[in-house]
Amino acid sequence: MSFLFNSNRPQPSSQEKIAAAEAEIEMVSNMFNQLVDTCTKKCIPPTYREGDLNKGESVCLDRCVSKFFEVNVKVSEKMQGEAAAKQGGAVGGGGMFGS
Amino acid sequence: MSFLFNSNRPQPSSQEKIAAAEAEIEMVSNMFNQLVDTCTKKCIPPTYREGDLNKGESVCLDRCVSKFFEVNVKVSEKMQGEAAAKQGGAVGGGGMFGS
Amino acid sequence: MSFLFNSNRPQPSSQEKIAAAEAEIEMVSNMFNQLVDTCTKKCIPPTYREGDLNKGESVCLDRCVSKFFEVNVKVSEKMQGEAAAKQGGAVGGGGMFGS
Amino acid sequence: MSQMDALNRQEQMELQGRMERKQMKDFMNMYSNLVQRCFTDCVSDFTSKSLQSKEEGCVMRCVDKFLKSSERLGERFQEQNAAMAQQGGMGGGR
Amino acid sequence: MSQMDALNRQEQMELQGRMERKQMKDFMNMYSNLVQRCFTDCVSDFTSKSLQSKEEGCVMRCVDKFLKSSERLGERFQEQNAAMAQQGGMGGGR
Amino acid sequence: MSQMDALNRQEQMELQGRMERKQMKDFMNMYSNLVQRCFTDCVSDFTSKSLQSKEEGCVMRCVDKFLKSSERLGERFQEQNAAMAQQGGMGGGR
Repeated sequence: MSFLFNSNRPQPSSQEKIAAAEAEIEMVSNMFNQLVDTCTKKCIPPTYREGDLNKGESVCLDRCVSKFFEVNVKVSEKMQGEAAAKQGGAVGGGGMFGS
Repeated sequence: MSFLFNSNRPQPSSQEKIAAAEAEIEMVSNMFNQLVDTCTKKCIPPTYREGDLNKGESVCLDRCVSKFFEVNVKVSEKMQGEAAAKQGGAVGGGGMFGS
Repeated sequence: MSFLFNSNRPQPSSQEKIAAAEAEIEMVSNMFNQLVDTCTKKCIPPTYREGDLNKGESVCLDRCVSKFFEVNVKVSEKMQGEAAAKQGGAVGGGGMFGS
Repeated sequence: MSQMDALNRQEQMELQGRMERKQMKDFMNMYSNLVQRCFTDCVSDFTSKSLQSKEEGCVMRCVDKFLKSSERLGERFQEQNAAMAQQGGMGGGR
Repeated sequence: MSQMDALNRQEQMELQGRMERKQMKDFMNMYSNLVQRCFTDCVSDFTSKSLQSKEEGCVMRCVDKFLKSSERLGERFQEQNAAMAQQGGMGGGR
Repeated sequence: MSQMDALNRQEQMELQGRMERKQMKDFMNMYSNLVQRCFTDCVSDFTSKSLQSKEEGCVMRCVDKFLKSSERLGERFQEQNAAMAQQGGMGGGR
């Protein structure tokens, strides 16, 4: 998701570099947490007749991951397109505290 | 939402002043995020037949913002009333770690 | 929930000790927030005909707390069992950034 | 809390500072959850832009009930937590 | 914001740094909520591993609509916030 | 991660410290989501104050299933992330 972190500043400080790396890891980690939440809701019925994943659930989870990545690519492309259309301004979306 | 930040201390330190300002901004920002979440759930049906907002959705969103602010005013007045009734103690609500 | 915080390091620094204590408090506080969320959803119907808790709601809340603790004990025992089965490795669950 | 005993005076003050910030954050979260919940449950008519008196009454009772629930849950939670600590089980006692 | 006036130059810079980090975090949260919401509403067929064109269209319109909603809500929010500040009510005005 | 390469030794240690705190926080979140989910899905009878054996069984299977799901999702996620990085697409590869 590196499009989020294109900084134009010449020499980032140590703290800025750490913060950027941290943000990048957090982005991936957030995405994983959302994936777990979304895909278990889609694929695991709330009955729990057995503790193991059955065949149908397993296949559903695999496909859900695949589709979730595809959706992420589509959405991020679209957002980049929008940001570019606003001529390269900071990606701000509906942000309230735009500088 | 300044009622939340009435500090009685005489001379706040730099860190305290920054933290207070930060908390105030966060409060507004939280409120906005909740508003987006609540009003899109109320006003945007999950069908997405077109990407634009139609007339009905737009009007619903506008009214939702208006009502959301009204509810915030009512709730904060009520909470201030409750806090005052407990004779000016810190606004603690159901907090677990009251000092 | 002290099983989470068994550090093997000999002499924790001040910052580590504070962070550990903070994490422990946060764990309890998280658990309380989840409890409030879960038990009000289970016990308080969204109609609000009166502002007071009626008898049925009060009793339901009390029992909900009791069962919520029991579930926490069961789940944490199970997770400890799983962690022990993986011979005492760090309790990592589905963590993505295992070191 | 088991590990708090081991903190010296200065560490306790640092921890307390953080806890105060956390408490404020928790309060703000509680407040916005409350607003969101009562709004969602009580306001569903968007044919006008001001709150109907019926909706307002519902919101007030909702807040009332939610605060009373939280208070009751807090009491029960602390009882259980204390009981648990005595048994030396999960939860870590002071 | 009422208390920001009281900050000196250095404090304002510190605050601004924190706000930039917060803004990035908010953007990431907005982004992942958007993905989760549009995925949940538009993707329900797990008989194949690639997105159907019908699903893709739905996701694109969902994103579009959500961004427009957020923008509109942001405008209304700021109007209301400004109006409130003038009345000296809740919300604290600049 | 693209930008991590640029960190020097000391910066990496600082980052690692933050990641450890984040990992603990993530674990706690995962744990409480798990409890909340299994509680919500399995416990609905409040005519008694102790867990019924039927409920307990359901909770145990729910935890089991959830952990297995997370593990499987984690594997797939890393595969996809690696594939994506190779294509030089979104996600930034090591």
